[in-house]
Amino acid sequence: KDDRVIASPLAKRLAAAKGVDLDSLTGSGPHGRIIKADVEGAQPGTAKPKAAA
Amino acid sequence: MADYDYDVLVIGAGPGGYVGAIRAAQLGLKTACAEGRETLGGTCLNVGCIPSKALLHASEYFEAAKGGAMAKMGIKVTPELDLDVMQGQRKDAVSGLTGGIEFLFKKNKVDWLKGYAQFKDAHTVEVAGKTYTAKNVVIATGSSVTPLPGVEIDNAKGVVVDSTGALELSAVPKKMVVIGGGVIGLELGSVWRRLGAEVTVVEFLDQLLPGMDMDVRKEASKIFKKQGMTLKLSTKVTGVEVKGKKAKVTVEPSKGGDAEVLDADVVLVAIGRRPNVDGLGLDKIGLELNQRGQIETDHDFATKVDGVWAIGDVIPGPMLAHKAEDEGLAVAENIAGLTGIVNHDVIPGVVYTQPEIAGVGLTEEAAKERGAVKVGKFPMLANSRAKTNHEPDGFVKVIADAETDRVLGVWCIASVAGTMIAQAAQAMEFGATSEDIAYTCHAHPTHSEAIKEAAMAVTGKPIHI
Amino acid sequence: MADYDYDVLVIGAGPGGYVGAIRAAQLGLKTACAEGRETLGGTCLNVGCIPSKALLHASEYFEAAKGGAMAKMGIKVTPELDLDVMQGQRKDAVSGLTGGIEFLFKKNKVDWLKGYAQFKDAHTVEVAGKTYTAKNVVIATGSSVTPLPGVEIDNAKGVVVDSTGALELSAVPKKMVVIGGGVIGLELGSVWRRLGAEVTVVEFLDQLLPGMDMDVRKEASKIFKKQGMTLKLSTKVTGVEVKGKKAKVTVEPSKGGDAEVLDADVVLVAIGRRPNVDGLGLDKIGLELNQRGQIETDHDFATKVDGVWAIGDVIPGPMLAHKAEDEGLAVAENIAGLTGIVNHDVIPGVVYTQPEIAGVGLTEEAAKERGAVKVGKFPMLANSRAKTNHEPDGFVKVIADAETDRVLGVWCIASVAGTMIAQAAQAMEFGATSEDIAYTCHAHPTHSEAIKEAAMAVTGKPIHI
Ligand SMILES: Cc1cc2nc3c(=O)[nH]c(=O)nc-3n(C[C@H](O)[C@H](O)[C@H](O)COP(=O)(O)OP(=O)(O)OC[C@H]3O[C@@H](n4cnc5c(N)ncnc54)[C@H](O)[C@@H]3O)c2cc1C
Ligand SMILES: Cc1cc2nc3c(=O)[nH]c(=O)nc-3n(C[C@H](O)[C@H](O)[C@H](O)COP(=O)(O)OP(=O)(O)OC[C@H]3O[C@@H](n4cnc5c(N)ncnc54)[C@H](O)[C@@H]3O)c2cc1C
Repeated sequence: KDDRVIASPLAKRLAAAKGVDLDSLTGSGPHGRIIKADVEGAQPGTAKPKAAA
Repeated sequence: MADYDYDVLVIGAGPGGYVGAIRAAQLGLKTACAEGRETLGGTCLNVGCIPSKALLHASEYFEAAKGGAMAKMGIKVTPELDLDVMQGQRKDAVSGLTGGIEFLFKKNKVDWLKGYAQFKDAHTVEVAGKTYTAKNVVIATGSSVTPLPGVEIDNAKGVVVDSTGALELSAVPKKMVVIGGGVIGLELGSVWRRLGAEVTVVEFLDQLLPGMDMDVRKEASKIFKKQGMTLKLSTKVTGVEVKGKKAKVTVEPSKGGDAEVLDADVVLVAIGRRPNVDGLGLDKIGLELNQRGQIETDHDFATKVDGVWAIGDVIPGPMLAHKAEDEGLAVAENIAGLTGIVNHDVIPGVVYTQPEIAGVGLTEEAAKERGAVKVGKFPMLANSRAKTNHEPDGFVKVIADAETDRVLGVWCIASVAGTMIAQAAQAMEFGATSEDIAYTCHAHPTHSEAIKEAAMAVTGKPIHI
Repeated sequence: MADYDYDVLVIGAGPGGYVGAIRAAQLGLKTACAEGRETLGGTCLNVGCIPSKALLHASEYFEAAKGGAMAKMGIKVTPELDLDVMQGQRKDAVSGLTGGIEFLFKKNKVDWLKGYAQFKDAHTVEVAGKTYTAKNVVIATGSSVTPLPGVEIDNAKGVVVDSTGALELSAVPKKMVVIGGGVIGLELGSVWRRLGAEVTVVEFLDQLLPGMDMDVRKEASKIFKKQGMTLKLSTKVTGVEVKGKKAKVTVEPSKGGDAEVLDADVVLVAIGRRPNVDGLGLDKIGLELNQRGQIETDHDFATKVDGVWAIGDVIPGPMLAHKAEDEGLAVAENIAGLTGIVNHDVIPGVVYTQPEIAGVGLTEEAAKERGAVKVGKFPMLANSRAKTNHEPDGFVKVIADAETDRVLGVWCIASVAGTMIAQAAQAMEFGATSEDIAYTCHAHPTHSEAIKEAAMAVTGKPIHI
């Protein structure tokens, strides 16, 4: 599903936690990869955030 | 919270369960782990990954000495096998490592509840007559050997055995028949072949190692044959008859045809593993199994029953220790309210024969079903380290999306393929293209350079071939 | 274009030169490569990486048999060394691989100009009395052994030798003194120690392996000592006296002090390598050297002289074959008008002793100069594969930026560290954080899991320790 989005493993995890849609981000990592900092700077709400247990 | 004895109670202390329990405790949750076995570590440490690798490693040296590889390097040897000592070091490895988990439980303050656990309700579990309550229960009961209908396993007798029995043999069989050409059969078959057994592998399908890339499966067959294994592919076992210390295995073509009888001193049944759910009391919590007898979960490893989670061999997916471990980490993090994810697209698999066989991601066949691919292949024969080390067998294969160049799968047959594959998994986690791998500096001379060359071959420009 | 015999003429067919020449030809450029040696492949294939690894691999087996490791695994052996055969397989590896480059030159239509090349002007080079013109000339002349003032090397005699002579010894010396505790000295010292020599390593600095991470250097010392090497650190050689087939090496503390005399059957001088520039005729093209005798280039590997490029050991940077190779690829791509880049921050380095020692990126010391760091460390003793394989020595160390968590360096001491480091380099090429590595699935049981654990340790949560 996120076939075209290239993100680091941690970035994917953070995006899921924050409810950030990776599709909405531009990567600033090497070769345009989405990295931690990109997700941290993003606005949540584009995807369903994870409910705390 | 105060209503429960524990925040988390894990059932089963295999790699899924013990890792999950430790991470839960690290995250500040009050944690217990129930284990029925005498020692911690599950299948993997007791009768799986570890003892098999102990015998594989030792028997590799025996074969190097016996088979002439050392002589070719200028070392004259006439090795003599002391199987007791070899088995002793296997046991030492197991007890050292299972004892290590016990130490880690103490260090991280995970309570080990000794005995088999049974659900009373979704938050209550009975272990050895005592009842414990927990806000979250994680089922990590793993798997055990799938029996072959009509064939009775007797590990104590040592004639018809499963993988556990095949690890414990006290003498090298003259003739060994391995039923099942998957990872476990090939690993244990290799151990005893190296130590002197005539090994015949019987596989129902038309090729070894189901689930792996077809190129890899074919090359593996060639290599195992060259090493002296007899392979009977597209063949089914119709009966096993034991007489005293010998067995007769009746086989016939999978599609039917003339039967043949194979004599054996030891028959290893290695046709697969199935989830451990008997006696767990799943009916008490209303949890149903899928058609394959597995527990289904969502992405967070939660089952349909609130507060009950499941990980490892007992849920769908490849039955691998590291898949179980990563699910253990993830479920603990999810229970703690963090985000635990396992990327099931990037789980490497390794066969610890010599050469090792490893892969991660899609097979070429599966990748082609998704769309057009480009494939780069590089033979180990052209890798300078492999050549220098007299390890000419195998290749590396990189499969990339034809349009985006994104790497979809990497397959290696090489002496250290299991170590090489870590780089491929790392690259795929970053959505690497083949060119990303090709333009990464690889130390010379290493087997890993073959990954670089195969990646260069995807776009048509390998150097050393 | 038509005015020149060649688009590209490469001087030197080491890993820098031959790879550059092949890639240039692959990109459609008319290419020649001049080499003075009888065979292609340079230092690396002829007298460097390859022959040293051939002896390291074989001698490792000898030591496993002789030193009791095989006996502990249940294999009784009394090995006998046949040095001629061991040396024969070294020569076979070398001739197989150098012949392979000759084949690749033919296949890719690279002309091999046999002989030493000398500049007439920036576009004209003389080789064996003939003159060739080229639009681009790439200097890839590599390096050779740095002599020790006052000490005469005589490889033919076999008493005071350099690395080339140390590869060719026809008998195992009883006592060997290695001058220089760098990679080459330790690798070749290990070979002869394993085969039976008493080896003393004399190092001027206060620790072995200058340039590597200090933790690694200290641990390496401990391991080499445990293996039976005598290490004389902070010690300088003041003289070597040869009498017949023996030598006396006089040493004293680096800072001055009482002298001591070491007896030796063989003295290996391995204090470093220096660029090959003599006789190249650099004066004819007005190209000057830097203070260390190296040719300086810009990021594209262009020298100050138009149309003249340089790569490999002859320019600044680590003297490593893969650095030379990657520069060879890059310079060819730059000449062809593409973009060739080498990321000099991510060049792995490997010492092929047992255990292997490997690193990529910054040392902890260098990283700390940049800013605050977090370090995760994991001992191989706690890695299940290493433990099972009786390979308890070593550790993995991950150094990350304290603020961004970005990995700045990874160091490993482990039996297969050279293979493991490929993953670290791959991760660093993607700007990985330690958590990116920690959350990548690693196959169990593999040595690579120690990289995952060390990465988890950066943020404080390893599992298996
Ligand atoms: C011979 C062999 C070799 C293998 N080699 C490898 C390899 O090299 N690499 C690899 O990745 N995988 C390997 N595997 C597979 C690997 O062992 C499993 O994938 C892994 O152990 C699964 O982990 P788990 O935690 O899900 O379950 P398990 O390891 O099966 O552990 C489950 C534990 O739960 C306990 N248990 C079950 N029911 C209960 C109960 N009701 N109450 C309390 N305790 C209970 C069991 O006693 C067991 O100890 C091998 C398997 C075998 C048999
Ligand atoms: C014992 C030893 C072990 C080593 N092990 C490793 C290792 O494991 N891994 C690693 O990465 N590195 C290793 N190295 C270092 C490695 O060999 C060098 O870094 C590498 O060879 C450099 O490549 P190059 O192409 O720059 O030069 P070289 O390999 O030195 O090749 C230069 C070539 O140019 C030729 N030449 C010189 N001048 C002229 C001229 N005027 N005309 C024509 N030809 C000329 C020379 O004959 C030579 O063949 C080792 C070195 C030694 C000595």
